[in-house]
Amino acid sequence: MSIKDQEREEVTIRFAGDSGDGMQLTGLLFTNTTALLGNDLRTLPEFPAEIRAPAGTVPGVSSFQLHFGSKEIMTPGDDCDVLVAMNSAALKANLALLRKGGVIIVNTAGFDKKNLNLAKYDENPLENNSLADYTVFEVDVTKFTKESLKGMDLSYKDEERSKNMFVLGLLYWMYNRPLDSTIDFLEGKFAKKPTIAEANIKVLKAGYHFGETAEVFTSRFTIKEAALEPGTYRSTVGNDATVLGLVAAARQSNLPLFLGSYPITPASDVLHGLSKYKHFGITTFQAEDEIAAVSSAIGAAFGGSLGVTSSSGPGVVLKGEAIGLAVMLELPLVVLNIQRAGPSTGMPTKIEQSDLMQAVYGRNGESPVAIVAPRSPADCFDMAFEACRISLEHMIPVMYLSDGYLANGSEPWKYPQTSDLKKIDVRFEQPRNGEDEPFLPYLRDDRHVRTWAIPGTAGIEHRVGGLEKEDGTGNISYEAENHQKMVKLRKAKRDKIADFIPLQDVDQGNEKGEIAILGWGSTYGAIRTAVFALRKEGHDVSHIHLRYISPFPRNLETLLNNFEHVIVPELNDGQLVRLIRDQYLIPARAINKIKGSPFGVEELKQEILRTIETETLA
Amino acid sequence: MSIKDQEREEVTIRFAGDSGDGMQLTGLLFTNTTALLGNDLRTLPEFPAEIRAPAGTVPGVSSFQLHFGSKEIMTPGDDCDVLVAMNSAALKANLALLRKGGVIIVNTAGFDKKNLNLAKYDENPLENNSLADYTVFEVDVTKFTKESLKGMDLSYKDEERSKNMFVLGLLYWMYNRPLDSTIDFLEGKFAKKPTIAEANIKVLKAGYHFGETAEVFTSRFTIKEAALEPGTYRSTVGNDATVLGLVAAARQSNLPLFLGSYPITPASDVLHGLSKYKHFGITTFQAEDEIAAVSSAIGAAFGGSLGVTSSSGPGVVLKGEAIGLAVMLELPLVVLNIQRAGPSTGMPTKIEQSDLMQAVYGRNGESPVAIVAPRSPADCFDMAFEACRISLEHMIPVMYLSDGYLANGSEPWKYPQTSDLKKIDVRFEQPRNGEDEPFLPYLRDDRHVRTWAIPGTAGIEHRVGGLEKEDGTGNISYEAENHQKMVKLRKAKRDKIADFIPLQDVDQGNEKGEIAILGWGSTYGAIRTAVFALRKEGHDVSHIHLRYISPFPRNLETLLNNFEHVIVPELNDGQLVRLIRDQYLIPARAINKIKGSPFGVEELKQEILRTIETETLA
Amino acid sequence: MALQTKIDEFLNGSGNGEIAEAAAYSAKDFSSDQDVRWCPGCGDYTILKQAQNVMPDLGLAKEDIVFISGIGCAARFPYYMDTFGMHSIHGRAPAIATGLKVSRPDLSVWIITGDGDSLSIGANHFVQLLRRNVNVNLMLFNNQIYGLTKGQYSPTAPEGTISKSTPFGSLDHPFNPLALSLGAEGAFVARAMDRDPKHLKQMMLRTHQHKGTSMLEIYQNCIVFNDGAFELFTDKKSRPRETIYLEQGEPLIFGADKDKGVRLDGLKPEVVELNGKYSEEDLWVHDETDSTKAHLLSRFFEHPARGSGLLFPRPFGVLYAVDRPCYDEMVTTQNQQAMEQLGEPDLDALLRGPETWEVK
Amino acid sequence: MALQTKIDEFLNGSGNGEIAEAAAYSAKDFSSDQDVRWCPGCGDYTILKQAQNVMPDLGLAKEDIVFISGIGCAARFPYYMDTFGMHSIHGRAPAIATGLKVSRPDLSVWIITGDGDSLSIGANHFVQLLRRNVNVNLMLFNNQIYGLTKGQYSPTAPEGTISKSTPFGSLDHPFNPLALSLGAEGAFVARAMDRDPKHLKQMMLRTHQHKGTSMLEIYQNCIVFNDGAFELFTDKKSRPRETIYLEQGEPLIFGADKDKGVRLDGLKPEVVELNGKYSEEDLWVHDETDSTKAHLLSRFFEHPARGSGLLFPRPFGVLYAVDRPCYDEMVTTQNQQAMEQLGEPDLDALLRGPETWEVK
Ligand SMILES: Cc1ncc(C[n+]2csc(CCOP(=O)(O)OP(=O)(O)O)c2C)c(N)n1
Ligand SMILES: Cc1ncc(C[n+]2csc(CCOP(=O)(O)OP(=O)(O)O)c2C)c(N)n1
Ligand code: SF4
Ligand code: SF4
Ligand SMILES: [Mg+2]
Ligand SMILES: [Mg+2]
Repeated sequence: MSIKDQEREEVTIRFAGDSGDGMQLTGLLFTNTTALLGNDLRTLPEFPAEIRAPAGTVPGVSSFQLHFGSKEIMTPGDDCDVLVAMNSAALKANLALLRKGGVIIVNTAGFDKKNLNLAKYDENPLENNSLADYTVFEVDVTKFTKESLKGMDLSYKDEERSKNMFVLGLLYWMYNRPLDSTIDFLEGKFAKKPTIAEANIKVLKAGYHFGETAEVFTSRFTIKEAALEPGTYRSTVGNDATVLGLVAAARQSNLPLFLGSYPITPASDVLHGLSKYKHFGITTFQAEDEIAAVSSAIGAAFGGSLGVTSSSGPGVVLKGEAIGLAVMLELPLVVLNIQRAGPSTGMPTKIEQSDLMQAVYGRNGESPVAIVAPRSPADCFDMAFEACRISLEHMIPVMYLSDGYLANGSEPWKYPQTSDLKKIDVRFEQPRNGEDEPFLPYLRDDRHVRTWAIPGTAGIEHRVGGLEKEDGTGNISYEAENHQKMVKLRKAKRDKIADFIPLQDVDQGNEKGEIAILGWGSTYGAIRTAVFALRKEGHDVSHIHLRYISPFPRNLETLLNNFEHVIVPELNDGQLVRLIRDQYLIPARAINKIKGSPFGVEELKQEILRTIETETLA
Repeated sequence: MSIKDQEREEVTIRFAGDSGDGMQLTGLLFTNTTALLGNDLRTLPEFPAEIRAPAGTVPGVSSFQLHFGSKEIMTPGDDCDVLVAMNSAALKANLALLRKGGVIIVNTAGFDKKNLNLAKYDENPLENNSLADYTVFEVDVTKFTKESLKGMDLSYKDEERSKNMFVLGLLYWMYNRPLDSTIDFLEGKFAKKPTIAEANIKVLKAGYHFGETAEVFTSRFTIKEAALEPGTYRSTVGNDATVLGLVAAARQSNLPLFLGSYPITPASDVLHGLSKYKHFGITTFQAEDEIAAVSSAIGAAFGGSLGVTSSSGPGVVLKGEAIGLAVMLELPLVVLNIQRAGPSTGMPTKIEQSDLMQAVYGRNGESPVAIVAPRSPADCFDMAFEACRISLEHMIPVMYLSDGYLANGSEPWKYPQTSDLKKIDVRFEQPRNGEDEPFLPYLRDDRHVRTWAIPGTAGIEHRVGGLEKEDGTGNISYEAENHQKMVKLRKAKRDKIADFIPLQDVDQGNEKGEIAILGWGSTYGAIRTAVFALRKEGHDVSHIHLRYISPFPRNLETLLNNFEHVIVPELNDGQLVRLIRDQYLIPARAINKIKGSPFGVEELKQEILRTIETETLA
Repeated sequence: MALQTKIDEFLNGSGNGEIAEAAAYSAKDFSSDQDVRWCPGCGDYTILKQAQNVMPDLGLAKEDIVFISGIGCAARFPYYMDTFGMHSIHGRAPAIATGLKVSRPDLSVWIITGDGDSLSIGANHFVQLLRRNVNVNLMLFNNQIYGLTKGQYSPTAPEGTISKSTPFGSLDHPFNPLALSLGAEGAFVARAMDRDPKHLKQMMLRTHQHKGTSMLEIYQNCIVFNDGAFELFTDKKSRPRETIYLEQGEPLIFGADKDKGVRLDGLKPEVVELNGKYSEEDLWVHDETDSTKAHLLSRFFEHPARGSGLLFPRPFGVLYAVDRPCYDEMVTTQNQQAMEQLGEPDLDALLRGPETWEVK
Repeated sequence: MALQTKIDEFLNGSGNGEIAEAAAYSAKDFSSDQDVRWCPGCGDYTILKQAQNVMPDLGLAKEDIVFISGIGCAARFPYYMDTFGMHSIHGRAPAIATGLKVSRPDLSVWIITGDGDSLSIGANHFVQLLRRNVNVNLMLFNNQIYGLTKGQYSPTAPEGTISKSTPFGSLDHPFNPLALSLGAEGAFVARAMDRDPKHLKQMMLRTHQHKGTSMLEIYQNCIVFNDGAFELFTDKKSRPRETIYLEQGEPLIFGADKDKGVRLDGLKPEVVELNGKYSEEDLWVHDETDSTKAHLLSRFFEHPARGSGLLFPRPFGVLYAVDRPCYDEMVTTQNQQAMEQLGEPDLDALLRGPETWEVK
């Protein structure tokens, strides 16, 4: 039987199995191999909710989705073309995500009575042809794995553990990918356990050959290189890029970095990541709570360090009072909010961008801060760096709004060289002696920025605090005019930042036209792809994506006024859209999704079309 | 020498002295006497900033301003007509508040070297005719007091303490007020110390006769009764009215009230006040912090009590996470924010209404709460009651936004009878036994309100929590559609409240016209008076004042659209105005004052005129 | 007598809480319909089981029992108990429980918390609860790790713990939960372990019987992120040597062959062999009401081996239990006294206030 | 050797911190230009004075000293010291100080806090600070009241306190700040009073000399809202009978004529008269390093009069002082070791990551 060799422009594969089946690793290895082949790609893992569920159950399923192709790839894909299901629960949990006509590769060993019960199937889906709409390949992965390991006397556990390599090998065959980078990886990883390495490699190859020999598969696929911008690439997930952005900012300002943090999903990896880099002059402090976390960062900032604190919504809300203090002290402070689905504890592992209003308004009194938001996993590097730069150069707290989608999603990254990075310009107040006139801690430069006067500097001993202070001297003041002046000054200082950030560009489409789609944060990929499709279909749509939210870029108002309609898609109930309507009185319309998951491209496209209709009818 | 008897329509008197001089009591007694005479009035005390300053210094000055008249009086008055200064510091601190040509009554004993130094005067203002613009009456109050007490052998302290009665007596003479209610008060207060009572009364009368006999004062004034609505009145300050509103709500719902609170200026008096009424089934709990305060209130609400927590901005921001929990649990919770000037610790004793945005948006995720705001000291009763009613009847957290101006300001109050008060309709879920079908804690009625199922009720044991829950069952759910449904439901429940609150009325002026002045909270009196004046001058201005802010009254949008221009004066940098612009896309303009003090009527009038010009030119 | 509110009328009306039926409960009446979602092998399972086992012995009506937790793996506990329950927010359970118990003294309130929930973010509420001595039972599931967030060190983790957030080892000196509780005025302080269900159940019963805040620390194995943290004490072989079970009035004896004991040399405890030189009579006799002995016991595992070169065993059981007025009871009494002093509440009088005037 | 950052370069460059000049300081060099705004007669004044008096003796450059406070009357303190200072937010000073000290171990960091600031809203940070043993000095101004907010009872106020928020008397059992500190692993715990300036200054010196978190409770009279709370101990007449000053290695003797002492009867302390039956030799000798003795001392005022019918005196001085590694030092060491293990930081290598590929 001959095997058809077909070409594809893009493919989406979803690896799904029990938490113990190593699907995340399988996905990562396939991703690396694919990246090395020069495909463009995006990935998104999906972990079980916080509590570990018993093996074999639906809540225990862990998945990894990879979307790759020879064209530009900006999202992990809507529905997938191929679903790998290592057990019944994995099938149940993920079938809905497979497109009609898609391919299912199941490990039949995962469909015995026990597994079916755990997955709460009353019938075996492989037998009641409920899967008629799909192409199903049944493979007893467990059996083949054990066979290929015959005579190697490994523990049952170790045999079980290498199952995933069989599937990986099989998919490498299906998509014409070489094994070598995976083999290198395995040899490296198990350097100390050569037999385990050998076993995994054996199984990997077994999977590959199974594709070739077993007369099951009728076609193979090739995906050509994508036309990526030339350069050297690596792949990164958002939280790692965030960490690197912070480290880079610390080096480029030559400041010690102090992170005060308290673990919380999905922000913990920022703490974990930074704590590895102590040799970069980085101190990580796991505080007793979020209040102590941000407070310790403020203490460090008072001492001249780059003070950073990281959390997610429920933790950030606890930091509000202390952030207000930093606003008053006019010290640099970087607050990372890796958003998750709220309100309250909400859905910790799910995706949402609903903390924007909290970032803008979540403090008592008039308490302006700067806000930035990365738009893709790799962009987390740039915006984390920018958050630090703005905070240090303007002596103001900066909120950085990432989310679970960026945090765990990955993309190829044309990473920078140190030499490409801006220097961050920090000046400490100089020491003084009796002759000099007295030091005024709240004296400002033309950007309304006060100086950073750190303890240990002779002759500038001074006191700061959370009570309103007299401009210049910083002494406590209850004086009426002074308070109004200071409130306006703190805001003016924040607004002045607009002169030190890039003007807003149009990501796609015309500078003037019918419809502008205005987005921020992690919806970038989905909007970009949807707008691309819409433009292809002849719609006059442009995509504008904000990375600087407070203050807005100077030209945003003019830009938006160039369009007849402004549509704002958000993964919340409408937040940026409110800021736009309020500030510019533009009748911006919202598209909202509040389902704990990112926009699907098709879904978004349809929503935009629907909105356009109602708009143009209106 | 004859004494002219003149009539006045309104008078503003400011009593100022050292914290120890008893100016607050003096003011209160004058106020009561004046109220009994049927004048309309408003008062505002001004205390020294939190820390007690040394006697005789400017920061140690305590003042009390009273504005009364035969016409409607809605504010404590802009500048005052009469300033009583018991010492140098009092004069220095308050002179700016006296109108040119105004009367100053000084206690010369407070202008000796020591006092002048403490007040940081290099020259005696009584001698360098720096007071040429005013009519100054110099009276050695201390000396006259001592004389009038001759032979009563009192301690020095007790003699000193009765000085203020001399001034009070003098002013009673000047403004033709009877002494009897004050005498009754003194006899009551010092029932156990008759000599002290006698002494005070002696001095009071001495002051009165001094006015008559000493040939210093050339004129006396009478102020006719005001045309107040007939009925029985009492006077109240806002924080007391708030307390009474809560007590009344507890009685009208027949629920025990649990207050979890942590002291903070200017909210502490709510805790103090409620803690006196334990016999009304009220429990007050001074918690370890604001988080424990609100958490304990949530615990009590879970148990079936009316759970209340009170604080001010810096404390409320700490409650954000727990309020989010209450939103998720859909339990009643009343959160009182007696606002003060921010950001951060700010100016604790100063007036500001800058926590509105925090109330609306200060939590993670989409976390809708209801918001109400009283507009006058007496209105604190009604809106505190409403906050409880809405919270209990709609199972939702309600934010109540008062401020330092309402908290400490007083006005005559036509207080209600119990029989005038609404009943608050609370239903607990009934017990069940095996036969009944299972209890669903998140089943809703047509107002989207779930039932209150309290522990101790057989057969409805259930679990609630901060994770997203399935509608109906309340079980944990990470399901996409359910989350969006619940987010929308929680908002719909909040918005539905609009059907159960009054439609928005126009306080003054036409329902349609050129200009609407839209206010909220404590600016009511100033706006009302300013608009009254503007209308007299022929301007087409209407005054609309919000007491229900979230949700807005159903008819607000239509109402506002009836006007060519909407102007929103606020004691912040523009908050309500943002909600209006965002929600209705109305080009509302802001008038802002951020000086820690209320709008002056004249000041506001001018601001409105200025805005009208620019508006109409624009 | 206190004001009769809607709650009183409702509960008395509705024929709730007959102990009669309560008596008939079996353990499974207390297991809810939710599937338990802890990792297979997690110590939380056995603790849950014992809680369900002990409930019928309390002689309480099911509807009068409330479990309140914060956030964490342990904090999922209430979902699995078929009683009233609240899975609240991180660290705040003691404050929520205080509000509930003070306003509803008729309820039996149980707090479920982890070592991070109670000793990190919630440590303030934890110490205040003990100080006030609110009559609730607190079960602290100590696994020396943050389980739910997948393995960061906790405030009870020993120095040098390698965890996700401390790749080079943790530096902070851990809390001793029992010592902290005693320092916070705790009136009932006990310790149990997941691997000794019988004793665990007894201890749960004791926490219920004690009036006031009953703090029970439970060593709980997190099989995924901190497996074997307490092996020394739970392992059949080492347990006899490494643990000592406290019994009121009994001498401190331990060891496989009951051949070791603890005696006091002045203020200094010392482990001795019961082989001639010392006999039972020389040993320290356990007294739950002695705060100094409780202090010494709570510090046992810190004392270095002394003299005899013998290590101190880890004490399990009730270290300290004394009666102290409960906050919630005092509140009730004070509210009642207020009624007696101030009489029936008269809302109209209150609204009228001290002084009024007529406007005609 | 650790990474040289801008801070190191700047401070080393700028010729800061010569102790030489420091030596020349007088007390008034430490008083700032702000007028002090406490109530006349407030105990805070004498504490401020002693702080200004002790500073020159520390041999530190002024610019290397930082005072950090929360909110409260006490917390206004930093404004009056001409050093670096931060008047932060309520209860958080220990957390802010931890961040500062860990990132700037070269500074001498002092925390000023009230009984509400540290034991109510800030109690969590307070116990965590002690547990971690960050090398800072904490002065707890205990006036058993909330002064700044005008007179609500505090967590150290005795039961039954009538205050603005407790018109019928407070119900909560107070914290014992020293016992709480010991339970929270405190390694230096001492007590002083505003009315004994000489001793107070000594104690401030001790807190500075001790390495680690030094917790000094200071009885401070709030003349306006809680006047006389500590009169028994501060009043010339009653002081000799009611107080005992602890001296390392000295027997516990007190009384106007040094005629009373404290002895140990087993674990039980007892007050005895030194009149024949007992003499100095029989008395308990103070040992700062004995945690059990520290425990007993911290609980003195709770022991009822026993036997002899004599009351226990209130101990002042250093109850407990032992050396324990400081968190900030360990952090520094760990960061340096990381440097040694991992070598000079190479940002480009870090950015490059484990695996890269070329696109042509
Ligand atoms: C305000 C807030 N901060 C942080 C978190 C994240 N979080 C959830 S549980 C937890 C700690 C869990 O540790 P522990 O209390 O010991 O419970 P365990 O999981 O070990 O049983 C953390 C940090 C949260 N949910 N909310
Ligand atoms: C978050 C917050 N909550 C409450 C307050 C109000 N407040 C200021 S100081 C204080 C307590 C002061 O008592 P204490 O700490 O004993 O200091 P003291 O004034 O007695 O010196 C309170 C409740 C505040 N400023 N901030
Ligand atoms: S992570 Fe640890 S504590 Fe949490 S359920 Fe799993 S085993 Fe138990
Ligand atoms: S209120 Fe008390 S503590 Fe505060 S300054 Fe006055 S006397 Fe001192
Ligand atoms: Mg734990
Ligand atoms: Mg105090």
